[in-house]
Amino acid sequence: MNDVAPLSLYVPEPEFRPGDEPDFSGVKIPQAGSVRRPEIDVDPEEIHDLAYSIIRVMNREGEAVGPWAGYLDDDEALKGLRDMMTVRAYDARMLTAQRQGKTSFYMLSLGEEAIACAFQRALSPGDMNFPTYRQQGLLITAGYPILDMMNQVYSNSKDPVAGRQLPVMYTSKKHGFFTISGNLATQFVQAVGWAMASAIRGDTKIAAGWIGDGSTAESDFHAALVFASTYRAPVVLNIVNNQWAISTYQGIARGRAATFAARGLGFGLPSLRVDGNDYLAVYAVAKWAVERARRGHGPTLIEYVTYRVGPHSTSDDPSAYRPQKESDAWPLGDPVERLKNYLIRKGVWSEERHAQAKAQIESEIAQLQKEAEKNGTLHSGPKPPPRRMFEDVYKEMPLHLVRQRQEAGV
Amino acid sequence: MNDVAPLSLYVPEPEFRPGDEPDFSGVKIPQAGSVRRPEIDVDPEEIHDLAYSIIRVMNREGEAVGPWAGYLDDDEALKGLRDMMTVRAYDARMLTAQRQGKTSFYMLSLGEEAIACAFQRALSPGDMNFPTYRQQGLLITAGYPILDMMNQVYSNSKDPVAGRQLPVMYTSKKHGFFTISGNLATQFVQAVGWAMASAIRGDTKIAAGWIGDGSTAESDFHAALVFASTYRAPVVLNIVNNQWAISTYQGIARGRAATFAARGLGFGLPSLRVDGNDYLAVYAVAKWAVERARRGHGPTLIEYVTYRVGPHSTSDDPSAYRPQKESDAWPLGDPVERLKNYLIRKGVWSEERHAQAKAQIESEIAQLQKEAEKNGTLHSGPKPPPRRMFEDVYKEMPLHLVRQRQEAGV
Amino acid sequence: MARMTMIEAIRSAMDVCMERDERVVVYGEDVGYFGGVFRCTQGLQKKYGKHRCFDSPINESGIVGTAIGMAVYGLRPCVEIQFADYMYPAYDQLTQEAARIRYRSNNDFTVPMTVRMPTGGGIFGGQTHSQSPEALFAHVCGLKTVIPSNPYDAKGLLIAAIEDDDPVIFLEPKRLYNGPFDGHYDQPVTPWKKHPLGEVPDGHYVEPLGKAAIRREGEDVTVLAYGTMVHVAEAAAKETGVDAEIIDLRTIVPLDFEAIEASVRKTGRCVIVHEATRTCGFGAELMAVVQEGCFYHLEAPVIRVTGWDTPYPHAHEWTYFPGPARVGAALKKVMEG
Amino acid sequence: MARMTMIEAIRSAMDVCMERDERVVVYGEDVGYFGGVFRCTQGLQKKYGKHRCFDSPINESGIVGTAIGMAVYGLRPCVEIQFADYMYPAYDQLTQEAARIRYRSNNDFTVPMTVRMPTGGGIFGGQTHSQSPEALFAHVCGLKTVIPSNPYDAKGLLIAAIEDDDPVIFLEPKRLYNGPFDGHYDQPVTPWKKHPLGEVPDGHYVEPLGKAAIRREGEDVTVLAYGTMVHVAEAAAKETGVDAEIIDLRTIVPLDFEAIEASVRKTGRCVIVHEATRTCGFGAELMAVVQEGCFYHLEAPVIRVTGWDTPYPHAHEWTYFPGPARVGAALKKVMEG
Ligand SMILES: Cc1ncc(C[n+]2csc(CCOP(=O)(O)OP(=O)(O)O)c2C)c(N)n1
Ligand SMILES: Cc1ncc(C[n+]2csc(CCOP(=O)(O)OP(=O)(O)O)c2C)c(N)n1
Ligand SMILES: [Mg+2]
Ligand SMILES: [Mg+2]
Repeated sequence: MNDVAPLSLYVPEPEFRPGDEPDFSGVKIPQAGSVRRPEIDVDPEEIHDLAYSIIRVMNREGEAVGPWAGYLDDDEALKGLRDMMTVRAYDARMLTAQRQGKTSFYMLSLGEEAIACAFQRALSPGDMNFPTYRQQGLLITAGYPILDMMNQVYSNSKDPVAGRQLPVMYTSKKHGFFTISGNLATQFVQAVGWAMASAIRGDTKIAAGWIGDGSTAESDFHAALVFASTYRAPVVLNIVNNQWAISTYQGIARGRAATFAARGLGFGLPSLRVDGNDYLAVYAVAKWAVERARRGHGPTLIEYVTYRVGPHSTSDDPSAYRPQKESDAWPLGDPVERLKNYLIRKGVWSEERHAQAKAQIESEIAQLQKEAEKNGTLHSGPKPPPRRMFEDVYKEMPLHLVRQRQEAGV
Repeated sequence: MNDVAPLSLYVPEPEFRPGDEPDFSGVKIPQAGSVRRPEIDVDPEEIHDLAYSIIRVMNREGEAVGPWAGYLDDDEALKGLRDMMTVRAYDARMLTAQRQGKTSFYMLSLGEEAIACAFQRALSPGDMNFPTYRQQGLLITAGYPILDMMNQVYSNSKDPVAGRQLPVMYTSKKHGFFTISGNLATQFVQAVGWAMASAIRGDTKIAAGWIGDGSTAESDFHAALVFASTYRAPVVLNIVNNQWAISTYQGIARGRAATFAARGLGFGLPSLRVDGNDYLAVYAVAKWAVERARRGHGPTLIEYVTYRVGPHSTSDDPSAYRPQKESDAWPLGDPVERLKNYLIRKGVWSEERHAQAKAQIESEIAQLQKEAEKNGTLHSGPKPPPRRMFEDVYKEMPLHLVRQRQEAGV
Repeated sequence: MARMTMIEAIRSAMDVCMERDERVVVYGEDVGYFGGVFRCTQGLQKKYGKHRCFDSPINESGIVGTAIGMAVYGLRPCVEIQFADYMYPAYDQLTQEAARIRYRSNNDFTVPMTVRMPTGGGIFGGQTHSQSPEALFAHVCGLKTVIPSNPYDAKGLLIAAIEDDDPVIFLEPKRLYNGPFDGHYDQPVTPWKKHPLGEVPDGHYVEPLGKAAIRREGEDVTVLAYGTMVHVAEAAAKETGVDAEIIDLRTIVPLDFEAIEASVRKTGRCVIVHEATRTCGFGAELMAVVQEGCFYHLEAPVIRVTGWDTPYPHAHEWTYFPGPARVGAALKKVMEG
Repeated sequence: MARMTMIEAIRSAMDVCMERDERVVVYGEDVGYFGGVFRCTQGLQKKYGKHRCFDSPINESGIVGTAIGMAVYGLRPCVEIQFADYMYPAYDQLTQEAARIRYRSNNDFTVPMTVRMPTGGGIFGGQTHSQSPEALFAHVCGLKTVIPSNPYDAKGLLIAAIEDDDPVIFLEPKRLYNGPFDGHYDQPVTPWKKHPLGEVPDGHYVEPLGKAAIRREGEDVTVLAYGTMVHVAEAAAKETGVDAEIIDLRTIVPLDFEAIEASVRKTGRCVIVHEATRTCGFGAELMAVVQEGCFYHLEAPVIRVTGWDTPYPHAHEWTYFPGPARVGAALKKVMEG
């Protein structure tokens, strides 16, 4: 072995770091309309190519083209635009509220709104999402009261989770939104279990799991794929690839694979990759996978290609690890702008109506915020009663907790 | 959704259960010599097909054919035969010893001997295996004293691990054999870490991880593939697909995927599938992967297709869950017989010499067993000193353990 | 009424629950066709179908994670971890998910799930088939932890666990599966058939979680034990002649404080016995509970008799195991104190 | 000598070790380019290269599992788990692998690995950024567990941990990163700059594992604490005027039995303080240790002041946190007992 050169550790690095001029011209973006649309009962082994491409519907001119186009009518698309604008306005407000010290923490979905908003529209009542902390779009699209979201973010007296949880950790069974966990990836396999239960009971409901690019590295991602593959659970497994996991670029989780969607191939799962900033494409692909699951053809893995425009959370400062202009250079554009342009081109929307709608949504949100703040904010005003912290650890409070509650004097 | 049929849970089942007549004629076995052999620095994305085939070298006539043939000379092949025969004889003896109550537990590698024995020959001194409990062939091929293996199995006074471990939980750094764990899959990612360390230090040593078909479902399998893929660690990741995980057939772990090798595709790893009962094929593939790792081209995933002929362990009775004749029907034959026939055909071996060698090996093993039993067996004769149970929990015994040892009076 | 082993009693509990409630599903490694490596689920797949009793992939996090999802859906999964020693990959799902979902969602979602696992040593299983990890569950709020010591309790408690609306860890002392082992490893074990607590009603009954049972009334010293150690304590009391009051805790969370406190206040002395390693074992908590509740009644230091702070050694199983000799010595010592 | 925050002290420890020993490598989530979410590893990648300090995928089991492999190879990995609350996926590798490899291989393989993780609450991190899981490590033989309470100790103990030949869990009370927080959340925290234990030597020094430090000598009652609670106890002693002897355990396994026993025998009273949930917390073990070693010296029941047996609630952080008022009340109560 004398001729063997010393090994060295390969450590992947993002192309651009602060100070660099980001240039994504090397990233291959397939033309809108260029990726085929198989039948929903296709044999997964026949569509490996879909894991290595990007399904896109809206072209640069704002037209919807190709086999994945035509799944959404104008009214629905207009609703979608409104959903995204609402999410964005809500995020902006809550970010400011956190910066003003009204709560401890907040997480934006800026730039990723299309994914959750369009996906939710593809579901039916009774279906269940197992989301991460960046899918507020699911809740808002499902019609969950924004006031309650704010109450949760403020941990105030009307907080639906009684002040127990960090901001953004929403829950609403009624709206098909499973209680968010702070621990990454755990929900992905729970989604599979929920879907298995639906199949066990001969139900027609399906589940959707959500995970970030970075979190696909977690082991529960594997557990989810194994169980989904083995029992052909009626579940849609969504990977939101927003390029970053806090300060860590997606290459650290992805490794040598070309895409995250490819992870599904070794499980015999249909694995699709879609332009996450293209509302129409997200909807069409989501609908395909939802139908596939509901008709008994089993799970689908979807990678949404997008970009995390904001910081990871309010505790984060991305300028320390990526070029400030990187999000502008990002080639897939802004989901709100793109859907807006599509609708304008179709003649059902206009810049004016958009500006109007934006102003109106923002003022609604501002109004709601005022209302929410009447119920208190984290550090001032009414709070949930402290004894609530001893409740619901168990259905009935055991003696040791009764004693502790007494000791705490609450 | 009124037109939607109720879902139902799909639960995979093996084709044959006790009472059925096993018939594997439907299993596709590619012809020996029919699978291409890429260069060791091939781009993994170009060899996806190798994950769905079976690399085989010896044909039915006992000839070595095709691009993977010719990597082993006759002397080496003869050594290989002896290794496998030794493993088999050793296993048989220890099984009997357990049945006689001389120890608590034993695990055979019957039918799978080619894999570990041939793999070890592809390694160089200093390389490190992270084995499971069914790779005794690695140790025996590496020249570890069989007497010490027996002492371990008996937990006797000369047990190299001081009576601390269940039988077959060997360890030998010197022989490149990492201490076996009772917890499945943990070692797979440790192998990757070891390989990363070698790369970090600019060493030329490589690691090999081992896992069973059933255990690929464990989450640490994923952790291993993620880290191996990201850091391009010099590691060979071996999946021994012996069709069964205790009573559970491989379809429960594999799910909807066509093969276990396919699991590697989504990580951008070269993923090869090989006839695990073909010593020459195992060697050739192992050598390919070992060279690839050592030359800095990173990890390889290999699935060895074989069959667990014996029970899972001495605690198991396979007749309760699979047809008794299933192993006879298994289409890849017996690894010892196949290599023997190859060598006979080549004119370097004969039935007589084989019978002679077998008798000689068996008597050597019997002799060693007698010696080992002088050192004690689990329930009789000399034992390791009881105070050893308090040692090596830490490098230096902390006060609480000193006190406990005194309390125990040992 | 029938005489049953603990395995049969456990199987009967699942059978009764599956029969009464379609939402009960049972799965785990080798649990389906084969019926589990200890045969606790034998016959259930045949009786209730593959969709209600099936083999799982070998992924404990996946078993518990999917069970959580099922429970959230509205089922009542009762899953098996093949050995308690292999629950660690599921520890995140158990402690950070199952245990927290009711609380964090303010009752919006709940996890009525039971996780069965064989526990404890005495079968020459070595360090990875002998562990007693109950303290690792007891420290985690939101979980209940049950450890039966006989077939009657095993069935009644397992039914209670499956019917409970919170996640329950159900630890089965594998050394008791076939008989009331008292630590005399060199003597034949009486089968459950000959033990009164081997009498098990056929149908549905419930032993409430959180209630201890007094196995032997006594005046001299209180012994706190659970699982296999109950029988060891009985043997030790008999052999030493110390008039011990032996309390079988049965459920360690919730704990029966009243039973413990009443007994120790009466006897003024206490010996705590468990098989798990000592440091920070559940015996430590019991020490604290006794001290907090009965300090002024204590006439001697409380003594812990436990497994040592080492892995469970294969060859020296009986040096590790807190057998009747060690418990007996503690009984005598506490009487001198 | 320089004045340092705890973050700087921890960074300096790694820097010193990486400088002296090429086998020391540092990695974890966001640890490389960015320098960690708490910035403990800032600058190390630049100084020592990407192969010695790098970002890892988000997989705690993978982080610890690969670190075990590296340690077995002969390196001395010092890895970071971003929050102790996220160590659960690695619990199997930590407790069943790292902790067992020396023993099960009879010294053939060893795991000189350090696993750093921020612990404890007080930063409005909610239930998944506030946990104190030290008891879950203490119960597992084969692991050492360290919890420093100040920059001086943090550096000396971390160097000792990295140089130790056994796996060490190094818990960093995140509420102390920037100053000696004493629980008065409504008052500004003095920076470490103004605290004598913020004085940290520049180069190499070691604080031995397993030795407690007496933070305040006293005659009335012994307070056993570690991490943040040391400062809370100091505040409580000051405010109540109780002449408490405050022992900073620093390492909970191995434990400094002599220091504990000597002090309690002197004072005859004891208060135990920790932030973790109560049941089966490390306080339970301390209760047992005190009772076993000092029963005849105790003049009053030992009192535990701890976090409640609930998740750490976001809005009611300060009701959960065992602050100076609760500790002070315990000091007074134990004096009455
Ligand atoms: C088990 C676990 N490990 C680490 C963390 C800390 N953490 C929170 S978010 C995050 C990054 C996740 O990135 P990604 O999955 O890409 O999702 P994104 O934030 O981009 O939406 C990390 C490491 C955690 N919450 N849970
Ligand atoms: C974490 C863990 N879970 C479960 C077990 C119990 N167990 C031991 S071997 C085994 C089957 C493994 O099957 P496979 O990986 O196919 O390997 P084989 O025995 O066929 O070589 C199981 C479930 C274990 N040892 N560790
Ligand atoms: Mg991301
Ligand atoms: Mg197998």
